[in-house]
Amino acid sequence: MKKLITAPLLDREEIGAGYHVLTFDAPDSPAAAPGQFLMMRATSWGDAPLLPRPMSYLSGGDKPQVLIKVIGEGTARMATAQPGEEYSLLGPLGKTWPESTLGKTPILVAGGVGVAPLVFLARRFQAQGVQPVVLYGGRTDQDLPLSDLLDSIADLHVTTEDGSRGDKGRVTGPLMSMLNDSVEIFTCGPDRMMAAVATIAQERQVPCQASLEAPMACGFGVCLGCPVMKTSGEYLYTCVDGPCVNAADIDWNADQ
Amino acid sequence: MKKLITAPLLDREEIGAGYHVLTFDAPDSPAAAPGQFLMMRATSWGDAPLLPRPMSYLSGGDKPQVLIKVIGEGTARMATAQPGEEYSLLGPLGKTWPESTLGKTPILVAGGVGVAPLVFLARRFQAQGVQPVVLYGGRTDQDLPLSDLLDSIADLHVTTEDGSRGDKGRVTGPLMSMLNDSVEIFTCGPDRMMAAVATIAQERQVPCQASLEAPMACGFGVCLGCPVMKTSGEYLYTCVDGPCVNAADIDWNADQ
Amino acid sequence: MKQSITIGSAELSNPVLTASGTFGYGLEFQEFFDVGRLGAICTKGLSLEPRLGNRPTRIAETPAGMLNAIGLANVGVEAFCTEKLPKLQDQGVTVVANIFASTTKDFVAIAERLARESGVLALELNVSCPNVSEGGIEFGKNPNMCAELTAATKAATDTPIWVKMSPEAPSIIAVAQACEDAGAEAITAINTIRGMRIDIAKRQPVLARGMGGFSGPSLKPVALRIVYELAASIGIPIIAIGGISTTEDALEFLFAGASAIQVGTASFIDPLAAHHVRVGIENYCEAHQLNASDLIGLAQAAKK
Amino acid sequence: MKQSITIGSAELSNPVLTASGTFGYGLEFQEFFDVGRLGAICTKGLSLEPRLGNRPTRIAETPAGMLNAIGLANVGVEAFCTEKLPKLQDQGVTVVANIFASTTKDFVAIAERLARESGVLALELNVSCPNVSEGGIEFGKNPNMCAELTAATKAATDTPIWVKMSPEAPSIIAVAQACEDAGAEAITAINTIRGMRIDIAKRQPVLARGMGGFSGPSLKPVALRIVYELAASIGIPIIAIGGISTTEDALEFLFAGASAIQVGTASFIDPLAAHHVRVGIENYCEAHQLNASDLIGLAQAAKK
Ligand SMILES: Cc1cc2nc3c(=O)[nH]c(=O)nc-3n(C[C@H](O)[C@H](O)[C@H](O)COP(=O)(O)OP(=O)(O)OC[C@H]3O[C@@H](n4cnc5c(N)ncnc54)[C@H](O)[C@@H]3O)c2cc1C
Ligand SMILES: Cc1cc2nc3c(=O)[nH]c(=O)nc-3n(C[C@H](O)[C@H](O)[C@H](O)COP(=O)(O)OP(=O)(O)OC[C@H]3O[C@@H](n4cnc5c(N)ncnc54)[C@H](O)[C@@H]3O)c2cc1C
Ligand SMILES: Cc1cc2nc3c(=O)[nH]c(=O)nc-3n(C[C@H](O)[C@H](O)[C@H](O)COP(=O)(O)O)c2cc1C
Ligand SMILES: Cc1cc2nc3c(=O)[nH]c(=O)nc-3n(C[C@H](O)[C@H](O)[C@H](O)COP(=O)(O)O)c2cc1C
Ligand code: FES
Ligand code: FES
Repeated sequence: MKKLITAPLLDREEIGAGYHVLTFDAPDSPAAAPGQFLMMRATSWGDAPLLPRPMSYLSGGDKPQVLIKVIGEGTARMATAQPGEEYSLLGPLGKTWPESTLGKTPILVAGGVGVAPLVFLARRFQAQGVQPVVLYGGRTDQDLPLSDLLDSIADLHVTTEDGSRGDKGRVTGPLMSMLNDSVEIFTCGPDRMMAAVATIAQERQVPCQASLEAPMACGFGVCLGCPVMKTSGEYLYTCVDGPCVNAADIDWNADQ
Repeated sequence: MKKLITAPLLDREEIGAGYHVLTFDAPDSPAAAPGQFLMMRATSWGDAPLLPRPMSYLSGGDKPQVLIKVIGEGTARMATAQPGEEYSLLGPLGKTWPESTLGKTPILVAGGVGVAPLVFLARRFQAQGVQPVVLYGGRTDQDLPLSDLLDSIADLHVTTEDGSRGDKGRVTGPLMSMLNDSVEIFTCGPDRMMAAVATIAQERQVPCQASLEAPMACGFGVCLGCPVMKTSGEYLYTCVDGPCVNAADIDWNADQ
Repeated sequence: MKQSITIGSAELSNPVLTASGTFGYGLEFQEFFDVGRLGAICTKGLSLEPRLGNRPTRIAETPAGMLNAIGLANVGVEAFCTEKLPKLQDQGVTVVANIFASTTKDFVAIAERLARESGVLALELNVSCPNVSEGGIEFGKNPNMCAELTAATKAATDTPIWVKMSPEAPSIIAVAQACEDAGAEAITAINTIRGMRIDIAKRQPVLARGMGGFSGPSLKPVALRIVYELAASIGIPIIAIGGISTTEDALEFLFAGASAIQVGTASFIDPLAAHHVRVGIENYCEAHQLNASDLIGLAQAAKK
Repeated sequence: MKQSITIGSAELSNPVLTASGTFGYGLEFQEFFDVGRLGAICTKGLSLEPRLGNRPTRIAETPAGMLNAIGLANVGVEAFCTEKLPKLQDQGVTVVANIFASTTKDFVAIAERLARESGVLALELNVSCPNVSEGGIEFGKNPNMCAELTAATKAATDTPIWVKMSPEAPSIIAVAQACEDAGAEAITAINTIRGMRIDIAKRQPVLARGMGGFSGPSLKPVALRIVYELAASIGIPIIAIGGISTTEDALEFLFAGASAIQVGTASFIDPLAAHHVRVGIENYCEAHQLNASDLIGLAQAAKK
């Protein structure tokens, strides 16, 4: 059940250009599952930036972690936060990844910072004795945070657009060659990547779960700020109906 | 000449309940004189709190110091600032205390945080080989920051309203007994204290300089936010015409 | 000290409410605190039929504020009555129904539907939403139209009518006075002001609709001024909204002349904000030995 | 890339100006940077006679903003012409004179006095100051009055007339169009919105006048929306003001359709703000191979 806590930052580790792992000291943190997220902001922000920022759990427990990428003011502040700084953490929020279909091999398709909820998922698979395949794409080898960690817990395949690491190109290339009746996909990354993955999955009739992103104000279904269009012509609200959804339910071509 | 610099906080020392001395590492800091002030805010404040806060120099040089008392959001943030935190410092601003009249004994009358520009002044006197008298009043012995320091450089007399240190009562009591033709007064503290001191000085025809406070937005004469009524019926602007003024020029009864 | 407040024919246990559109249907906050202890909650704006709302992007942040162009997405009055209201009553939550339509006829129909339920303390007419194309705010800008609407809904129900002001009315005072004359029991003020942000990289507005309603702490000084002006101009109680996050914010509005306040955007930043404000006012009253009703308008006396 | 911008019959070296009342008479900033490199500075509002201004407290802070009730304290047009203007000319500063009066006759008299000097690029009519009791803003709320005033001052001088809009006009668009028809060469928008703060401890308004004009970053979304609306409704250039602190802020307003911008409250937080914005726009233009004039209205095309 979601809970609002304040917790000091325990540690911040820069793990590449613009990427940081933040660890909080939160013994009263409620249990979180892979794919769930929290809304976080530092007490010191005062009135600006105003809204808390949604971040996926990289790991749960009493020392919850997030992986952040510097985008704007909020993430820039997180990227310079000092241990001891007090944060308010509201979580866990949203829906976790569904359990894997028995016997299927999970293929985790990650792009950039979308890797966080997939690392957490890979760990769940690992704990269940399942070895997932991870397909991880970035523009360059600078855009692959946590790939070393993934390498140690999954069967990792890397692609970069400039060929600086792994296969040159996008994740969709290797993905296609891996698809068959006994696999299922879990993906998180830039919208365009997920749309491409979802399309391929649908064509090949492979189950596909995606973790969505949308601007959020509240994170728990009350502001109605985070709709995503479904194929049914209705909206789902990313924070409560997602972020993990069945990719087939989403209208990936809607003008969002 | 005034200058806008950014400088890291070098040290913050809590010197009693709600009082802190902040020291900046500012080798490119322009020379400042006692009574002058700076407008300061931390870069990390972002858009809120918005305006820089006026603070008197406690000392100048390349490691300028201020004494702050926690009042509201800005000073609360200063009171938790960590070494290394970046501040923008605009100074020196305003008029210094005028030089003392030759041969007169300076009596410095301080209240609360108004002590800062008087400590700086006492040091100037000390450097000139003059031993000033300091009359320092507070509500309790908790409201007398820097009194130990003053004790070492001046002839210090303390009053507290609750008698917890020094004479019980207000500074005006001992002040009256000290006035004669060969003294002059420099005062900084709460408006009501300065008004009382100015009135006594005027009655006894003793020269009296006061350092004023007013809400400020700019600190250098462009917002016109900091007027104080003069006996002439015109306004002076605290930031450029003060803060140090001849107490006799001020209409202390004006509804400000 | 006594926390209860009288708003027309309604008695509230205390002066702290939550603002429409920022508190869902109230149930979502039960996990955080006992919502039943608030003076009341105002529901998300209810329309006659369910509404999907605007397409995204619907929200954007601004300095100490935010923009929203939700477009009054809601479950519709019928689903509210059958699915939400019974649960709210079970949990002892006092409910104000915020309602919206583009015609008087539809406003009346919603009022009539709600009149069939018990447990609705008041109807708050939203004649001030900037985020839909059809009508609504046109009522809120025009004293005559607003008065007629007030009278029509009043005739359709025994539930007290509150009218929520748009800060963009040419004369809010004229609109509020007209509503008072037409039988409104309270004025709520203010709804959002239209604002905008442009995405530099995309060179287009951030919100799909271009503009959105501006709310949050940055709105507070304008809302406070409007409430202060209204308090000197009308005889019915004012329920103040606009950037209230803390007990101090709430006190400013009560001192300005509001009889009660609503916590809005602040609930996104801290879901417990309204709870903290309620407790804070109670503590202030104890410390100063004042009833909550004694706080109303304390700063009006000082007017020059 | 070319930074110059045409505003009616005036050519500015670049689109960055400073806002009236936030930049003194311009000379105060020479210690920080070469003010002559700005597009222009707008003077503190000048009246026919010197004015003392309101009694304190005149300013207060709000979330990401501030309130001011200066009351147009100024040296008067005569002292400006003899004491300030020559120095500004010496230092190569381009000057827009912001002028204020409560009657058309006095507006005309100020315009005539300034017409005797050279080196005033334009007159900016402040018909939108919320901080004085006598007139002023009445012009700014009423299209007909504002048009007549525009025509009258225009007849009195060859200097171009710009008119500064009040966001509190019932219809800003109507006022701006009326000014355009009456011969204004540009519209500046916006002046402050009235706001308020109450001192909890004293239980009275913080400002002696009760209310003051609300400015700073928090005003930006409202100002941007107004500029965007105006740009689609009038044919003369718009000079945008309201919460502009950074290059990005300035670009938002240019993309919305402004031809130039003014940096206001930001100069209190960083006296070099206008300088940084000027350089920032220049850099943006270089990076994107665009002239400053190409930036105007880029986000209008994307309108739905
Ligand atoms: C459910 C969920 C989980 C997320 N998990 C993570 C995570 O684990 N790690 C992580 O680094 N980020 C994650 N994000 C994205 C993160 O929330 C945004 O990057 C962050 O809010 C940006 O805040 P800011 O203040 O730095 O930028 P802002 O100043 O708010 O925005 C800067 C710029 O980025 C754009 N922007 C804002 N939000 C987003 C967004 N969601 N995606 C792309 N652009 C955006 C804005 O339009 C603006 O132009 C997640 C988002 C969601 C909804
Ligand atoms: C020339 C000058 C020199 C100063 N020197 C010092 C100094 O050396 N050390 C120091 O601690 N302070 C000094 N001050 C006062 C200091 O500027 C204020 O205490 C500070 O700005 C308060 O900021 P804040 O954000 O903490 O409080 P805010 O949130 O701005 O204000 C909190 C409350 O305090 C009130 N307040 C605001 N400013 C003042 C003020 N100037 N005096 C009394 N109440 C005020 C407000 O009305 C509000 O109710 C000086 C002021 C001036 C003008
Ligand atoms: C996301 C969001 C949705 C809103 N929806 C409604 C609504 O449905 N009906 C209504 O009357 N007001 C609505 N409002 C306006 C608020 O009730 C309130 O008047 C406004 O936000 C100002 O208060 P605040 O600054 O405390 O948020 C909404 C505001 C926000 C931020
Ligand atoms: C302290 C102060 C004084 C002002 N004085 C004037 C004035 O004399 N004439 C005028 O037209 N506008 C005046 N303004 C309004 C500004 O020029 C500007 O329109 C407004 O502050 C909004 O811009 P900003 O948010 O960038 O400050 C003043 C604003 C401030 C803050
Ligand atoms: S973020 Fe508020 S409803 Fe989803
Ligand atoms: S603080 Fe701006 S003029 Fe004095």
